[in-house]
Amino acid sequence: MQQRVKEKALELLRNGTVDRVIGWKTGEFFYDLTPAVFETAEEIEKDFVFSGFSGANLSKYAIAQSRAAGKTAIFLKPCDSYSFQQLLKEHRILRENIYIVGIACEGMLDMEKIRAAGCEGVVSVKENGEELIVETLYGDRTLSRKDCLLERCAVCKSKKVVIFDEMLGEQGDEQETARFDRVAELEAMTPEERFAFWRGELSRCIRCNACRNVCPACSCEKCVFDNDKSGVRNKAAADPFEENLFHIIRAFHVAGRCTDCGECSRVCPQNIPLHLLNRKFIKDINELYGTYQAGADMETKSPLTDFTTDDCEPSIVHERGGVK
Amino acid sequence: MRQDPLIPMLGEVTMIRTDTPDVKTFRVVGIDGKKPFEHIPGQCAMLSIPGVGEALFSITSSPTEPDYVDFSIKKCGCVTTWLHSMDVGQQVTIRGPYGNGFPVDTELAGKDLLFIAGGIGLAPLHSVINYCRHYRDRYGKIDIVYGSRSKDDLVDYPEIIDEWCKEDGINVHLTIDNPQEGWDGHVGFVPNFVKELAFDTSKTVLMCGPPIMIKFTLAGLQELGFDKSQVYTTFELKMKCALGKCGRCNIGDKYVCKDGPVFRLDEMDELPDEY
Amino acid sequence: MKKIARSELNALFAAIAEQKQLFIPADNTAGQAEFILWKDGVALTEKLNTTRSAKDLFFPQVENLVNFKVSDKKMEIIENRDPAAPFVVFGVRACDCRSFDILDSVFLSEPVDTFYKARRENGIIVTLGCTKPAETCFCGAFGIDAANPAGDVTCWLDGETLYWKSNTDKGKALTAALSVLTDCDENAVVAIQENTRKILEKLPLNNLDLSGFESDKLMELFNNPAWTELSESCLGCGTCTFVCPTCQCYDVQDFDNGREVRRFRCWDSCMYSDFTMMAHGTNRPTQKERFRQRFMHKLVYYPSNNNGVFGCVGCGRCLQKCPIHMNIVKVAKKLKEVAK
Amino acid sequence: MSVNEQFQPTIVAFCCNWCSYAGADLSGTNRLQYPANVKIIRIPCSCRLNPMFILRAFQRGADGVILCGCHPGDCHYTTGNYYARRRMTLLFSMLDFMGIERGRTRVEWVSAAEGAKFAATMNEFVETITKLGPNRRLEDLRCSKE
Amino acid sequence: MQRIGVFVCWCGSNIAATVDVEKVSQVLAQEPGVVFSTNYQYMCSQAGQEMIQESIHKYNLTGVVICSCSPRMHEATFRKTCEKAGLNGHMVEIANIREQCSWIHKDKDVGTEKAVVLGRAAIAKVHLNAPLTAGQSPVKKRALVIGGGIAGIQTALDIADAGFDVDIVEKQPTIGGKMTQIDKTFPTLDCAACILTPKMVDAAQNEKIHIYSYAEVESVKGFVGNFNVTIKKKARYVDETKCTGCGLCTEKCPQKKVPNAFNLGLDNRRAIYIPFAQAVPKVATIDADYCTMLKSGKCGVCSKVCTAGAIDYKQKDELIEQEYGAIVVATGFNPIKLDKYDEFAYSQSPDVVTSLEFERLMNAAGPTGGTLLRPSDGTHPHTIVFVQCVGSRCDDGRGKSYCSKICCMYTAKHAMLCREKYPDTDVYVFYIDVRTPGKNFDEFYRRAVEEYGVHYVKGMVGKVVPQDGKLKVQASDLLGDRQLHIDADMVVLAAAIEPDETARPLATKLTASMDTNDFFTEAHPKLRPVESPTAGIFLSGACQGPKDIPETVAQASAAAAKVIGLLCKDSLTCNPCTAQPDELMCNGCSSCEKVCPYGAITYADKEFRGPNRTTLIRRMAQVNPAVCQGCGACTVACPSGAMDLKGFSNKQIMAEVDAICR
Repeated sequence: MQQRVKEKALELLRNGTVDRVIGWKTGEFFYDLTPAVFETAEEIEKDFVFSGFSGANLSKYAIAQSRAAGKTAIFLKPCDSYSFQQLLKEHRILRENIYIVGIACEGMLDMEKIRAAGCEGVVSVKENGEELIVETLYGDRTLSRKDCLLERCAVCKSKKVVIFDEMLGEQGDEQETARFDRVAELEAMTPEERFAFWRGELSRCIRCNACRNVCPACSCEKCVFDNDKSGVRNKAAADPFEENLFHIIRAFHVAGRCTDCGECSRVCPQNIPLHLLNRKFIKDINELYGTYQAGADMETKSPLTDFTTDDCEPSIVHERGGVK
Repeated sequence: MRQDPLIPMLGEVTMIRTDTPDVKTFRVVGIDGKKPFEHIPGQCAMLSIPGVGEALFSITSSPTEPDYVDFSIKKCGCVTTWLHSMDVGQQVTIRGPYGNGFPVDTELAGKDLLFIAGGIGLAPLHSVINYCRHYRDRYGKIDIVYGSRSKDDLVDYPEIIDEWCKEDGINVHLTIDNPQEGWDGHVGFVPNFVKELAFDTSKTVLMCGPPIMIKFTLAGLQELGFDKSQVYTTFELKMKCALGKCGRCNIGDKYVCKDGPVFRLDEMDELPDEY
Repeated sequence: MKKIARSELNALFAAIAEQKQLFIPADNTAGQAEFILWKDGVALTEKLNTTRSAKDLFFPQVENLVNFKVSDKKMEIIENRDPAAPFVVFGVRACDCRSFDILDSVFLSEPVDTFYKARRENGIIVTLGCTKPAETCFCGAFGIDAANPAGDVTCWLDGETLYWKSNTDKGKALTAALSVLTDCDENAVVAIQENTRKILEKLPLNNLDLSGFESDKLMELFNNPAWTELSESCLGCGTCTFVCPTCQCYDVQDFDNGREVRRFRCWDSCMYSDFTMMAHGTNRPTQKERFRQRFMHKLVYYPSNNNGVFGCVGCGRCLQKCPIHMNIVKVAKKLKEVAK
Repeated sequence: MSVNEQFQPTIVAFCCNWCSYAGADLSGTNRLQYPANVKIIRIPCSCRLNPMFILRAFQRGADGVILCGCHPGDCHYTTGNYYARRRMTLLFSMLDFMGIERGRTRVEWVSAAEGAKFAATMNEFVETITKLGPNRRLEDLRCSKE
Repeated sequence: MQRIGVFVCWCGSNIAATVDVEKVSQVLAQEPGVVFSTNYQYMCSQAGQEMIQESIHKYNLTGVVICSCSPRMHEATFRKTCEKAGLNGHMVEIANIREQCSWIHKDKDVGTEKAVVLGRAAIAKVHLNAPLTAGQSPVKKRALVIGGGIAGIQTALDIADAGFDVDIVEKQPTIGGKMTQIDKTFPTLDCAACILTPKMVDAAQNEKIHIYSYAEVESVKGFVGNFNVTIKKKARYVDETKCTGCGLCTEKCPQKKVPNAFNLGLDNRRAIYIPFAQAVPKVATIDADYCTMLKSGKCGVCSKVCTAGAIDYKQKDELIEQEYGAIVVATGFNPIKLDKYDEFAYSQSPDVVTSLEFERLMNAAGPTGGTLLRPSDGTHPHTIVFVQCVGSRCDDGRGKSYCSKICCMYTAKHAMLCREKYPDTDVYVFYIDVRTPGKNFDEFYRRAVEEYGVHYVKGMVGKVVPQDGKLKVQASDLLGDRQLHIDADMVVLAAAIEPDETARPLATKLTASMDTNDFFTEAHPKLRPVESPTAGIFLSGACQGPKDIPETVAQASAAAAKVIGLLCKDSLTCNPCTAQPDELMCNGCSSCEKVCPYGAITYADKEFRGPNRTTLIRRMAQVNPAVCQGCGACTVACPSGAMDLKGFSNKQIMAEVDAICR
C-alpha cells in the first residue's frame, strides 16, 4: 500500500489529472512526517511518504488548496474522509477542484505510545505483521502493533472512505467500536471524581491551541477566542476557569460537526484526552437524538441545527443514570 | 520593593484640546502635579487605561516644557477612543520615556533641517520642532512641510500659524489634499509638494507620516539628490512592551523600542521589508 | 564532589525540601515528566526530560504584575507581588540549563525585569547529566556537553549512585546544608560522562551544521524562497513556542472583574495571528511571515545581537511536539540546501 | 454561624422577552415573592442564549444560572426554544460530565400567564443553589471576591 | 465611552415604598460613564419626560437608563421621549425595578440593593448600545392566493374589494375546491352550489382578480412586501382565450373511460372535460393521461368539432413570474386514504363509501342525478350505517391523532337528509363522541336524533363484511353494553381530513413552518391565528387546521383584512434588532441558515482583500433585515461568533452578566 500511494501521487501529477498533491513528506526520522503540498514529480519521488506514521489528517489543508488555481489531489484515510465531507457540507471546500484518493487503512502508529513503552532513542520501526520491531540506540525491542496504534485507530469507528474519486485498497465498513467506553467510565464516576479528573487533565493545558488549529471542524476564519471584538478573547489561560471555558465552548462549537477524527488528542503536547469531550457530545447526541455521524453524508441535518417537538428536556441530565 | 519597569505610575490629564475632528491633544502630569519624566524629542511613553489597554504614543511636547508632557492622539483603536471620550481630571497610568529619540544634540546639531509630516505624523516631529525653536542658535535653517487631508485635519494649526510661521528662519509649507473653501494655500499631496519645493540637498530630513507618504516622499527626495543617510523617520507604532523584552517589535534583528523608534533610512536598507 | 546512594534519593530530596521548595522532574498522570513540587512519594522520572522546560519556574506562563482600582476619574495602583520563595529545581538537563543564559540576556539586561530577576536569585538550579539522550537531541550542535552540564550544582546518576558537584556559591551553600551527602572523588563520574559522550556521537543530529546563519546573511536568509514551502503546513499553534526553553515573548493583558483591574503578563507566541497586531493591522499577515520570524529570531536575529550565540539549545522538544513535525532542524537544513 | 446561613447566592435568570419575561412581570404584578438573589436578563428568545453567557456568569461569580423560555411549541419565533432545548441539554450534560454540580443550571418553560410558576420556580431554584453552596468548581480566581 | 443619564422613577409609592430611590440614583451616579443621575415621582408623566429631554440636551447625553416599571410597559414611551430630544430610541435601556424588584420584595434594603444591580446592568448594556434605525422596504401592492377553494375565493374577493390586485393560483382546472362537491351545508341545509357558484363568478368577473387555474406555485423568492413568485401554468391543451365552454368537445371525445375525479371516480368522463357545469373558468381541459391524440397522435376529434379553434395539442407548460406584497395560503384539505382501514371493507365493496363520495351520491349534479342509489347495483339502500372518526382521534398510527372537527356535523346532516328524502331508510351513526360546538350545531344534531329518528350509537364499528349483497356490520354499543350486528346496504365512512399533499412542498418554498400533521402553524395560536410566523404569509381555511365552511370563510376574511392592512402601507418598517454577520469572521458554513425560521439568511460569494495584495473569494452569510425577526437562533449556531444580534449583542448580554455578578 505504501508504494501504491506514492505511485498514485506520481501518476496523477504526471498524467495531468491534478496540478498538485497534498500528502505526507519525509522528515529527519522515519516518524516525523509533515503534511505537504507537492507540485512536481521530482518532489514526490524524493520526499513523498505514506507509512504507518501518516496519521495526520490532511482534509483541513483542502480548504486553502481547493482555492488555488487548478486541481489538487488529496489522500484520505477513512476517518479523514469524514472530516473532508463535513467540510464540504459546510461549503468550506470547493469540491470541483479536488481529486480524492481514498486509502484503505489498517490503523496508524503513535510514536508517543512507542516511547511510552520504554523505547528511547528510537532509530527505526519495522512493521512485521502484528509486530513492530523497534530499533533504538539502546537495543532492539519488539512491540505488538495493536498496542502502538493511535487512540482513534485502536477504537476505529469506520474503515469506510465516505467520499472519493478513486479508491486504493478495499473499501471497508463502519464498525462497532469501544470508543465510548472511556466516556461511560467517566459517567459512572461521582461528580467529585469527574471534577477531579478534568481539573487534573485540563490544568495541564498550556493553551497552545494545537487542538483547535489542527481540528478540521475548527476551520473558522477567526476563532472567537482570537477575536478582540468577541469580548471573550483570551490568549493564554490565566486561570483554570479559562481552560474549562475554552475546551467546553470549543467542544460545543464542534458538537454535531466533530467527526471524532481524534486529531485534537493526537497533537496535544500535554497528552490531554480532549477527544473525550467531543465523544461525550457525540454519545449524548446518539442517545438523545438518534445516531448521528458527522461527515457520513451530505444531507442529514446536524443535530444542533435540527429538533423534534418531543425532544427530551434539559432536566434529563439531572434525572438519568450515573452516580448523583 | 523596587518597581518593575512594567509597572506604571499614575498621571492626571490636566488639559484636553481638540485639534481636528479625530485628533485631540492631552496634557499629562504626575499626580504630584509635576512633569512625570524628562525625555528626548522623538521618544515615546506608554499610556494606559486599566481594563481598556496600554498603548504607546509619541510625546509631542518639547523637553523644554518644564511642567508637563503632551500627547497628540488620533482616534483609531480601543484605547484612543477611550481617551477621546474622557474629561479633564481623569487619571491615567503612564510609563516611559522609551526609545532613542532624534539625535538632536549630535547628528542634527548645526544642520539645516527639513521636517516633513503628514497628518498625525506631525506628533513626533512637533517635539523636535519646538526643541529646535527653543535652542534656535544650535540649528541652521528650518523648513517644515506639513500636509493633511483638509484644513480641518491639520494638527496644531493655530500654533503653526501664530508661532511657527511668524518666527524668523523657519519656513512653513502647508498643503492639503483637495481644494477647500477658505484655503488659499497649496493643494496637493506631500510627496509632490516636496518635489515642487526643490529643497537643496544640504538639509537633513526628519520625516513622519503614513507609510505611503514616506515611500513616495523618499523617492521624491532621492530625485532631488538627497541620500537616504540624510533622512530620519520613526516607527513608534510598532512598539509593544517598549522594554526590549517582549520580542514583538523587531524589524529583522533591530528592536524598535531599543534600537529605535528613530531610524536613519540607510539603516533600514539592511533590514527586511517588514514594516 | 559528593555522592549519595541512588536508593537514598528520597532522603536527599527530603533534606533539600526541608530548606527550600524543591521541584523535581516526575511523571504526571498523563505519563509525561514535568517539574513537580516534591513531597514524600514523588519519584524522579525515568524519562529523559520534561515536556515543559524549566523556564516555566522562572518565567511562568501567566503572572499577575499589578492591579488597579478604578473609580470615577481616579485610580489606584496596587502592587501585590509575592515575595518569591527560595526554591531548588533538581534534574535540569544541560540544554535547559543553557537556556537560562539566553533568558538572562533578555530579562537581566537593562531595564532589568525584576519579576524574572527575583526568581533567578531565589532559584537554585541543580542539573543532571544525561545518560540516555534521545534521537531528537542536538545540544551538541550548540557546543553544549550533555555529559557535563552547568548550573549551581551538577549531578550525575548511574545505576547505584548520584554524584553531586557544586559549581557556584549558591550551590555550595546548598551543598553545605545537606549532610546526607558524602564526599567522593571527582573521577567517579568520568565513566558516566564517557559513556554518554559515546552515545552522543551516534546521535543523528549531534553534528548539525549551523554555519551560514551569520548576520551578514540576514537579508539573504530572510528572502530565502524556502520559507513558503516550509511554512505551508504550519498550523499556527503555539506548541513549539510554549515548550521551548528559550522562547520568551510575552503580552500584557488587563482583566477587569468589575471591582478591580488585574494586569497579567502572559506568554505570547510569534506563531499567533495577532502577535504583532497594531492599531492599524499587522505587518505579518500570513503564517509564512510569522513562521519566518520564529526561526529567523532563533537562528539569525538573536545571534546577531548576542555574539553569535544561537537562540536554540537543541533540547528537541519542538521536534517531538510539533503537531505537523516541522522544526528548527528541518528549517535550518532546508534553508542551507536552498541557499546553495 | 454556619456558612450556609450567610451564603447569599448570585443567580442569573435569562428570560425570553415574549413569555417568561412577561411571566416574571406577572409574578410582580401579583406581588408573588421570590428572593432578590435572582436577577433577570431579558433576551429576545431562549435560543439567543449562548452557552458562553452561562459560563461567563459562572466566571464572574454566579452560583446558578436559569433559562426561562416559552413552552415548546409556543415560541414567538416558532422554533427558537426547540433549538435552545437541545443546546442546553447538551451543555448541561457536558457540565455534569466535567463534574460541575447538577442543579446549578436549569431550564424552565414559563408562559406569560404563569406568574405563579415563575415565582415558585425561582424560590425553588434559590433554595437548591443555597444548598449547593458557592460555585467553586467553575469559578475564575481572577473574579474571586475573597 | 457613553455619557449616560440615569432616571430613577418612584412610580408613586409603587417603587419608592420598597426601594430607596434616592440612594439608587446616588449610587448609580458613581458608575463609569454616568454624568447625570436623578429620581422623580412619575418618570412617564409629562413632567418626567420633559425632565429626561432637558437632561439629554443639558448634559449632552448619549445614553439613557430609566429605572422604572417593565420595559414591556413603557420602553416604547421612553424611546419616543428620547427621540424627540434627538437621541436615538435604542440608546435607552430600562431597568425593571418595579415588576421585578419593588413588587416582589418587602425589605427595603434588599430591594434597594437589587435595584442598584439592575441599574448597573442597564448602564453596562447602554455602554455598548449603538443607535439603530429601522429600515424601510417597499410593498408591492398585489397579493397572491394559493388555492381557489371557498377560502381562497373569499380572501381574494375581500382583498379585491379593498382595491388591490390579487391572483388566485388553483391547481385544478376550476376554482371552487371541495365545496363544489358538497351537496348541502350544515346547519342550515342550504345548497352548497347555490351559495358558492355566485362567488366563483364574482371572482372571475372581478377586474382586480386574476385566476390562474390548472396552475401551481413553482418557486418563491423574496420576503414580505417583495415576494417574487414563479407560477407554472400547466398545459391544458386548450386555448383559454378561445374556448367558449360550449362543451361540444366533451360530448364528442371518443375516449369515454376516464374516471371522473369530480365525482370521485363514481362515474366516467371523457379525456377532454369541463369538471362541472358551473366551472370557473368554464374552459375545457384535456387529460393528457388519457387523450389518444396526445399519447399516440391519432384522433383529433375535439379539434375538429371545436368551432372556436381552441384546441392546441402543442401547448406547453408556461412559467409566469409575478411580484407580490403578500401571500395567502389556502390549500385546503383532503380526506385521508382509507387503505389502512380494511376492516371497513372500503376496498372490497363499492357500497362502502366515504362521506365525500356520499355527498356526490346525494347531489343532483352527481353520478346518480341526486337519487341515493347503491354504487354496486343501483338499488336504493334501506339500511345505512355511518361510521364516525375513521382515522380521526386515532393513536394507533394509522390515522390522525387530531379531531377532524367537521365529521360530526356533516354526518348528522347526511343522516338527516337520508331520513328526510327516504323516510324508509334505517340510519345508524356510530360515534366515539358527538362534538357539536358551534352556533345552532347542537340543535341541528338533536333534530337529527329527535325529529329524524337517526339511531346514534356510542361505539365503534369493528368490522364490515360484504356478504350476499349486504354489508354485515359488527359493532359495539357501549351505552347498551352489547354487540350489534347490522345488515346494512351502505356504509359511509367519515374519513379524517388532512392537509392537501401540496402543502408540505409549498411550505418549504415559502419557508413557512408546519406542524407535524402538515398543517401550517400560525404566528400565535391565539393572538395571530391567520398569520404564518413568516412575515407576509397568511393562512386561510383548512390549511391551518380542520374547519367547517363558516369558520373557513371567517378566517379567509380575517386573512384578507391582514393582507389589506399590509398592502395599504407604501413601505414596511423593519425590526431594527436584526441579526448581522461580521463579514470578516463569517465562514459561510450555513449553520445559521439552517436554524433561521424565516429564511432571512442567504449566502453570497464576496471578494476580500487577502494578505499581500491577494484577493480571496469567500462565501458569506447575508441577513435580509426586512425578514429577520431578531430571535437570535443564528447567533448561537454560528461557531465563529460572526453572527450577532443588534440590540442584544453578545457583548451587551455579557456586560449585563458581568454587572449582575460583580
